[in-house]
Amino acid sequence: MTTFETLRLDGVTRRFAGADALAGLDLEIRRGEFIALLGPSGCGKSTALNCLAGLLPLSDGSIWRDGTRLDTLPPERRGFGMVFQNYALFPHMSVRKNVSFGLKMRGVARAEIRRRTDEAIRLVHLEEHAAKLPGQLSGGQQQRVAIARAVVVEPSLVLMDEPLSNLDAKLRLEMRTEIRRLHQNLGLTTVYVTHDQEEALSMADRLVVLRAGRVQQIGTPEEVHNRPANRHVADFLGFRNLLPGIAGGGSVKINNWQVSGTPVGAVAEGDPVVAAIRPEDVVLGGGSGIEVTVEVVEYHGREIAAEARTVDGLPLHLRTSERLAPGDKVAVAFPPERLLVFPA
Amino acid sequence: MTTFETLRLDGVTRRFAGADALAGLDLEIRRGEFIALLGPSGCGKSTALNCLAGLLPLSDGSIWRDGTRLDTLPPERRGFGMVFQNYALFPHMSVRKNVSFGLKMRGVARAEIRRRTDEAIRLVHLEEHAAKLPGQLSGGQQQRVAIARAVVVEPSLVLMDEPLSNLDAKLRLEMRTEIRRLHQNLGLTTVYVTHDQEEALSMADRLVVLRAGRVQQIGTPEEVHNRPANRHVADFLGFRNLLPGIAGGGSVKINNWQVSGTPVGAVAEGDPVVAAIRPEDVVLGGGSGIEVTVEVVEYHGREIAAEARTVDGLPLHLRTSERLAPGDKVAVAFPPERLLVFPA
Amino acid sequence: MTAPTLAVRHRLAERGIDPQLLLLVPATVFVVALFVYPFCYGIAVSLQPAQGGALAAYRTFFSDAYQRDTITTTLAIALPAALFNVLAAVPIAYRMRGRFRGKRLLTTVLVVPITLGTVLTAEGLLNFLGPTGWFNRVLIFLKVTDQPVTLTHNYWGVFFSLIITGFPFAFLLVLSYLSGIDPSLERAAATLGAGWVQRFFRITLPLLAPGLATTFCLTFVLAFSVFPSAILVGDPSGSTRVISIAAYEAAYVRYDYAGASAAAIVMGAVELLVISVVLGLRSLLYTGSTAGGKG
Amino acid sequence: SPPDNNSPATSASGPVPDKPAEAVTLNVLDVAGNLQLTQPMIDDFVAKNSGVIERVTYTKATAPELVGKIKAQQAANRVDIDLVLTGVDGLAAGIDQQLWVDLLPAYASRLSGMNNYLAGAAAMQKLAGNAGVTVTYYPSGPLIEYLPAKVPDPPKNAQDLLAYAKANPGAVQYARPSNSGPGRTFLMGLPYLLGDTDPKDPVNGWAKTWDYLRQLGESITLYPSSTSETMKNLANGSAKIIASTTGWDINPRVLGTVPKEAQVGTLDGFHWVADAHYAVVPKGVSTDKQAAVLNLLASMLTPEQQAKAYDKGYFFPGPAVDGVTIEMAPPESQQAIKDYGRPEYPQLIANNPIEVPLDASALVKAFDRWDREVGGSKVKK
Amino acid sequence: MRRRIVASPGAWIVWGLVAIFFVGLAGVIGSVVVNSFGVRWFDTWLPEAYTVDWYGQAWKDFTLLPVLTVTLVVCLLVAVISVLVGVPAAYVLARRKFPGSRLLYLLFLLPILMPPITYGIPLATVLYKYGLAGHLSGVVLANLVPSVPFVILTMTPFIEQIDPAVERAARMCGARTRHVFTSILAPLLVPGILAASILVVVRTVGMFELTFLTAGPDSQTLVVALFYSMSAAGIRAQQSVDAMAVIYCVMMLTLLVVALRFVNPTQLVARVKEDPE
Ligand SMILES: Nc1ncnc2c1ncn2[C@@H]1O[C@H](COP(=O)(O)OP(=O)(O)OP(=O)(O)O)[C@@H](O)[C@H]1O
Ligand SMILES: Nc1ncnc2c1ncn2[C@@H]1O[C@H](COP(=O)(O)OP(=O)(O)OP(=O)(O)O)[C@@H](O)[C@H]1O
Ligand SMILES: [Mg+2]
Ligand SMILES: [Mg+2]
Repeated sequence: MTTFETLRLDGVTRRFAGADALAGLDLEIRRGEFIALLGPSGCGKSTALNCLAGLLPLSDGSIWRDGTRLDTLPPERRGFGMVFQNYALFPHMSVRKNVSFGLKMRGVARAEIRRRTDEAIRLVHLEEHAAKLPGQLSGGQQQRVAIARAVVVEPSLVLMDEPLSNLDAKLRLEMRTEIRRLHQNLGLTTVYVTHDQEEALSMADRLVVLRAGRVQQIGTPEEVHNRPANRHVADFLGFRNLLPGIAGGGSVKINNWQVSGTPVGAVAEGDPVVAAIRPEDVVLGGGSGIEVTVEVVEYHGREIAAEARTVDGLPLHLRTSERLAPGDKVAVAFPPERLLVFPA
Repeated sequence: MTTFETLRLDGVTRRFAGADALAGLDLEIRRGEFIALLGPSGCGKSTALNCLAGLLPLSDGSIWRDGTRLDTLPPERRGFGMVFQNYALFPHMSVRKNVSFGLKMRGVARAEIRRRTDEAIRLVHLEEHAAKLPGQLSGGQQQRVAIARAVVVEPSLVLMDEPLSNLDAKLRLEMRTEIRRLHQNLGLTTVYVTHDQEEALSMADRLVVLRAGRVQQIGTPEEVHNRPANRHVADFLGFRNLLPGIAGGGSVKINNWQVSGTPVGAVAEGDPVVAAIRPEDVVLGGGSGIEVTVEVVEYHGREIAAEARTVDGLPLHLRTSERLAPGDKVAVAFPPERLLVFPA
Repeated sequence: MTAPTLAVRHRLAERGIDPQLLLLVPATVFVVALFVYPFCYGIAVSLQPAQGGALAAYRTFFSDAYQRDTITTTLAIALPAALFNVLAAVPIAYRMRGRFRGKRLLTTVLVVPITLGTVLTAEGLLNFLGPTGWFNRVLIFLKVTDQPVTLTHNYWGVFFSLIITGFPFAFLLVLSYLSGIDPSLERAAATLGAGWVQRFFRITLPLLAPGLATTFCLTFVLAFSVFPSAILVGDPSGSTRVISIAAYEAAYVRYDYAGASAAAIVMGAVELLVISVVLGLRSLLYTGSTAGGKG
Repeated sequence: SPPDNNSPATSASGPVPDKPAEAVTLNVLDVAGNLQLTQPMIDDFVAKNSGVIERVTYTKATAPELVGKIKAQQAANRVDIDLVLTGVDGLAAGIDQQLWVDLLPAYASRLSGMNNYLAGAAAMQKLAGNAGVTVTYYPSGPLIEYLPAKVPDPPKNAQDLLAYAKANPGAVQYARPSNSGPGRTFLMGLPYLLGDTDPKDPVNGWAKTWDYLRQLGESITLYPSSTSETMKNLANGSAKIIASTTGWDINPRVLGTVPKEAQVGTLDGFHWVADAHYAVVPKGVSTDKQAAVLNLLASMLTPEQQAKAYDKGYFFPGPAVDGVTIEMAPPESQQAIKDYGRPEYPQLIANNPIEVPLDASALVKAFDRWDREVGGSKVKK
Repeated sequence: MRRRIVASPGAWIVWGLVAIFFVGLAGVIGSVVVNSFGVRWFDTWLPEAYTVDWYGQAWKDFTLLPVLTVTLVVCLLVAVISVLVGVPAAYVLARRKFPGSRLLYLLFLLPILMPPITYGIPLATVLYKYGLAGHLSGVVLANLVPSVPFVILTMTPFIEQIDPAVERAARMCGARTRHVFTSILAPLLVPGILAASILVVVRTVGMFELTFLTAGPDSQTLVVALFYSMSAAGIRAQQSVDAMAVIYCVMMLTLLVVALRFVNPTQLVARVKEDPE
């Protein structure tokens, strides 16, 4: 197994028919890190993984493992493991054979292959289905085979492309824990693509947020969650309320009401800005608040997600454990440290 | 378009090589209903949809549309639409052609096809990609084509198999709203498979919870969420804390501490039971609580998910917005109306 | 490895040139060594007739209607036969793509005729369809006709022999190509309201088309080079005087190798023309994975 | 370098010794079906002269391909065919392409049997030039064959035949001449029957023949592409009169493809058009092997070996040398001829002129013209 | 009710065609087989009497046993080698576009198109020059000339059908190109390889000209013997030729059945995705 200290992506670019699917990605991955790639559908996450794996030739840029250049090496010589977004299981091999394939390729001893394969299959709860062919499995089961196949070889770098998207909540939680545990116990380095922010926030050491092929922000989960670098990141990270306004000294004028918030980036007075706040950060009640009318209510278990509208017609998303009904009028307030103000 | 008043599944059973993938599903779907099928991976959700769509012959049971038997009709004569879990896009057709295929089959006029196709493509935000082949799309984009293709024909019944699993949170929310909106505006009937409880709870009129091919519970989101029919449903629906104990008059004895809860089902004194509570329902602080030690802390944006352990070694999952650190000792309490007691 | 070579490699890889192309080497070496050289020699021979200039052999071929017409005769046999074989193979293979009991047996029986060989086929056709063969006996017995129907030593004899040998060939290929198409695509089409006709024409056929093109090319080539059956069950001096007979006679009866090579090269050129058209059309079609999504 | 057309390698030049230095293995290629007659002779020789020939391998092929193969071998200087048994066509093609060693006149002295040829065989040998040695011979045809039950009153001359054909469309058959011995014998025999100006010149001397064939063709529905077919059609009744030769008369009846009761007839004023098989040696065969071949041929031309050529009437009579009677033939041979032979043959052979066939290039021209004007012009019926 | 009993008109037409084909086939094969056992068969429904003598005679006359062995060896060798050489080339041509790929494709097409007349003799010369012709090796090499391109042409669509993602997955598991071929592509291509090799075998067994030109006395194949028996000068009983053709057919049939036994062509790439019914 080729281990490494750092893996450096240097302006990695990939074009399809002239359009940039990934443009100038610079990233340094340290050994043992858990990196999550995050971004809207079609932003280039899978492309980035494929470039890293060597499955797509780069249009530009280079990849370095410590001192040696990696991007001209064929994928099988890089020693990485990968969970494909579309699984790409071997249709003619049983679950067991799929999982043990990588070990066979690495010439591991037979007994060891057996042991590790069994273990990996147990890890993903497919003991009963070990003899089935992929075509005989349910979607989630197939996805788990893909996970087992990638981790069983304990690669120096494991690339996972939305590995849990087809699993139910309970299993997903469990798999998350297992993946983290493997990552830690085996000292793997992981690059993890997910569309699930919670997953990214809870698992990763660092997040890379992409949009339309370009990096928007790189940082720890807390940084990214609390301080999105721009309004797009904010939008993507659950700041569902994006209120256009005009910056005033320390506050924002939205329509004809004034709220105070925390500016992010260069915001000068008089600039058009966007004030962003998450639904769950909007505080209900409180006299000083802005009055809104509840329009749509969605039941989310313990909580309620509501869509409301201010008197001047601005829509507002709320999240609360209070019972609301459409037509209710409530007053809302925005905690200034939670209301971020971005240049528009 | 064949509309209907009710669709009745009567003991629908499907066996694969002797094993029941779906066993005796009885369900009556009324026109305009939004039904969510929920259950762990491999429980038979896709099988149920395939049986309903006519893609898998039944091993047993029957399906009735109003008075007429449906299960002997080939899929194309049923007039249903379906989003496949694996998309099943036509690889040789562009996005536009994929989407318009169903309309062509129904002999819709050309201008109308154009209009509706454009609209559906706009709905799933693929305007820029309309001319691409499926192989040139990202995973999430493919999934959106599958959605557009199914809804564009406005079928009397639309079957969706995890249609949003590969989309990012923001898009997912948006698509959810769109699907609900279509459902309502067009008066569609929808059967929706998801592994995401929140999705199921927020979208469906009724939930069907499956486990290992058998129905566990059918009910409104609120019923299922608050009153899972048994410990398996509870487990699946986020009651992560399942504490084994012995029933005592109105309370449960867990190890050597006594807690009171709400019994569900027949629980007699002295029976072995399982007390279930969600992490977010565990209350922190309060003098009368049980003391636990925090072991693992996961950061989830605004909240913290923590794993703690009681002095007698019982693990406990918590969820709180308080800042906890591993090693912290806190007292917890279980609100009796939130602690459900099931027969073991 | 130095940086410039890396850069060169990079750029080559971009254009599709990389070490994987080495896989082509054995086949290329093979074809160049054992085909190209002898073939060039063959062309050279066709350009060196005993008398006349370089193109005399070709001129002779094209100026003699008896020789020239062999092209149309051959096409008139080969094109319909190849088309028929492919077109008949498709619905049968399509019917047989699912699973059912006895499929294996049926497949085997359908494929059996490729084992017959030209001689048995010719003998069989002559025996079976001949004036006193079973076929005519049955017809006469049933009073469908009172004179034996002539089905041998003419166009039909050759046509039937091409079907007997060509159909199983086409069927085997088409069935195999069909089996590579993900059945869930047809299911998806069914849920969209497509009946079997539409599913077949809009989903299966387009995905099968590249394979069909190849199958057509191969059956066409086989039919085009029909030689033994053109002689044995055909009418080798008249209606089934195919171009390979012309080449054969030049080479082996008249020992005019220039003429023979010329005829054979004309034959190859005509085939190439037809096949280029078909393959050109093929390249306009979708070729690629027939999987429809993930899993 | 590409194989050269005109100078085949002769690595094995030099005088041929009387006997090979040591016993050789001989590869025999038969393109005329001649082994049917001569294999027993060869085997017999090998059995008795193991010091000369150790082993013989036999390969059979059709005449046309022979030339290509030998050319390829000679161009590469590796000839592994030592003796070729061929008919007139293969022999001529080889001469044309200069493939054969000239065994004559250099080694004529070693082949004393050649002095003893029958008149017809001697004429056939003349046709062979210096390359081939005639090993078997028969006067061939043209004959007509019919079932007496179906044709009680067979035509007696060419005009009768034409009239019969006109009266019975489809009843007369002969196979495409280029694919059939009887077919070509019929073709070459017609000029004699019709009194054409030059029976050896199919282009300018066969006016009556071509005219006759055209007329005949109008009532012929089918020109099969092998003699066997015509025989089969005769047997099953779909043809009533077919072209034949002595060998094709006797042997198929022995084999059972034609009913025993079939009869042959001749047309008034016919000349036999003879046929023969030759032995030739490709250039490039080593002198040792040439010596062995010469020894073998000398033995094959002795009357006792020639008697084997009677076979079962396959090439009736078969022997090329004089003084070989049926009584000298092996018993099975005698029995077959007794049962299926025809007593009138010796008379017919003795009383009708025997002609040599067309030379190769004239024959090719005749075939070509036949294909174009007779076979090819036939409208589909 | 699993399967609709009443078949559609389309199905009737298709099965009708199949039935007609079978009847014709049975007639063709049957009449040859019957004739090969017949003593005499003139203008009647069946022969007058039966015998197996023709087989004995064919067997002896053509020294069939060695010929059969040679034929078997030659066609198996040709099939195996052409698959080994052809499939990788087909793979590259199917998957990759590079400058000159079309030209190369054309080059591979030519040997199938060009009749052996155009190159047979020079090819034989080359093989004789290097001492290859006259033995098995020459026959095998000569037959490979049309076979390798044949495999390439047949396999290209099969390879195109396979999702490249599966190969990529194998590479990510550390599989070298060799392993990708042996473990992933080969099993997935089995139906194609099988079909191609069956066809190559059939073509090889039937390839008269090249085999004859390059065969030595000990390396001629069945078709050379058979072609001779059919077309050469001389008189032969029809039944004997038929017996020979039946022997040929039985041998090929055995090969075919054996091939289909080991790998069932209906158990194909997407077998696992097929309807489980
Ligand atoms: N062709 C088959 N042969 C054998 N077993 C099968 C086949 N298809 C499905 N199964 C089994 O049937 C069970 C139900 O499968 P199904 O696809 O309905 O699950 P699911 O509920 O959709 O799961 P997921 O959420 O993972 O998609 C699974 O255990 C699966 O392994
Ligand atoms: N072969 C191709 N040809 C043209 N465009 C392509 C091709 N492959 C990908 N793209 C485009 O590149 C962009 C990035 O694709 P990529 O698969 O990396 O997205 P992603 O971030 O993984 O999205 P998702 O979350 O939906 O999987 C998409 O817009 C996609 O349409
Ligand atoms: Mg992706
Ligand atoms: Mg599923």
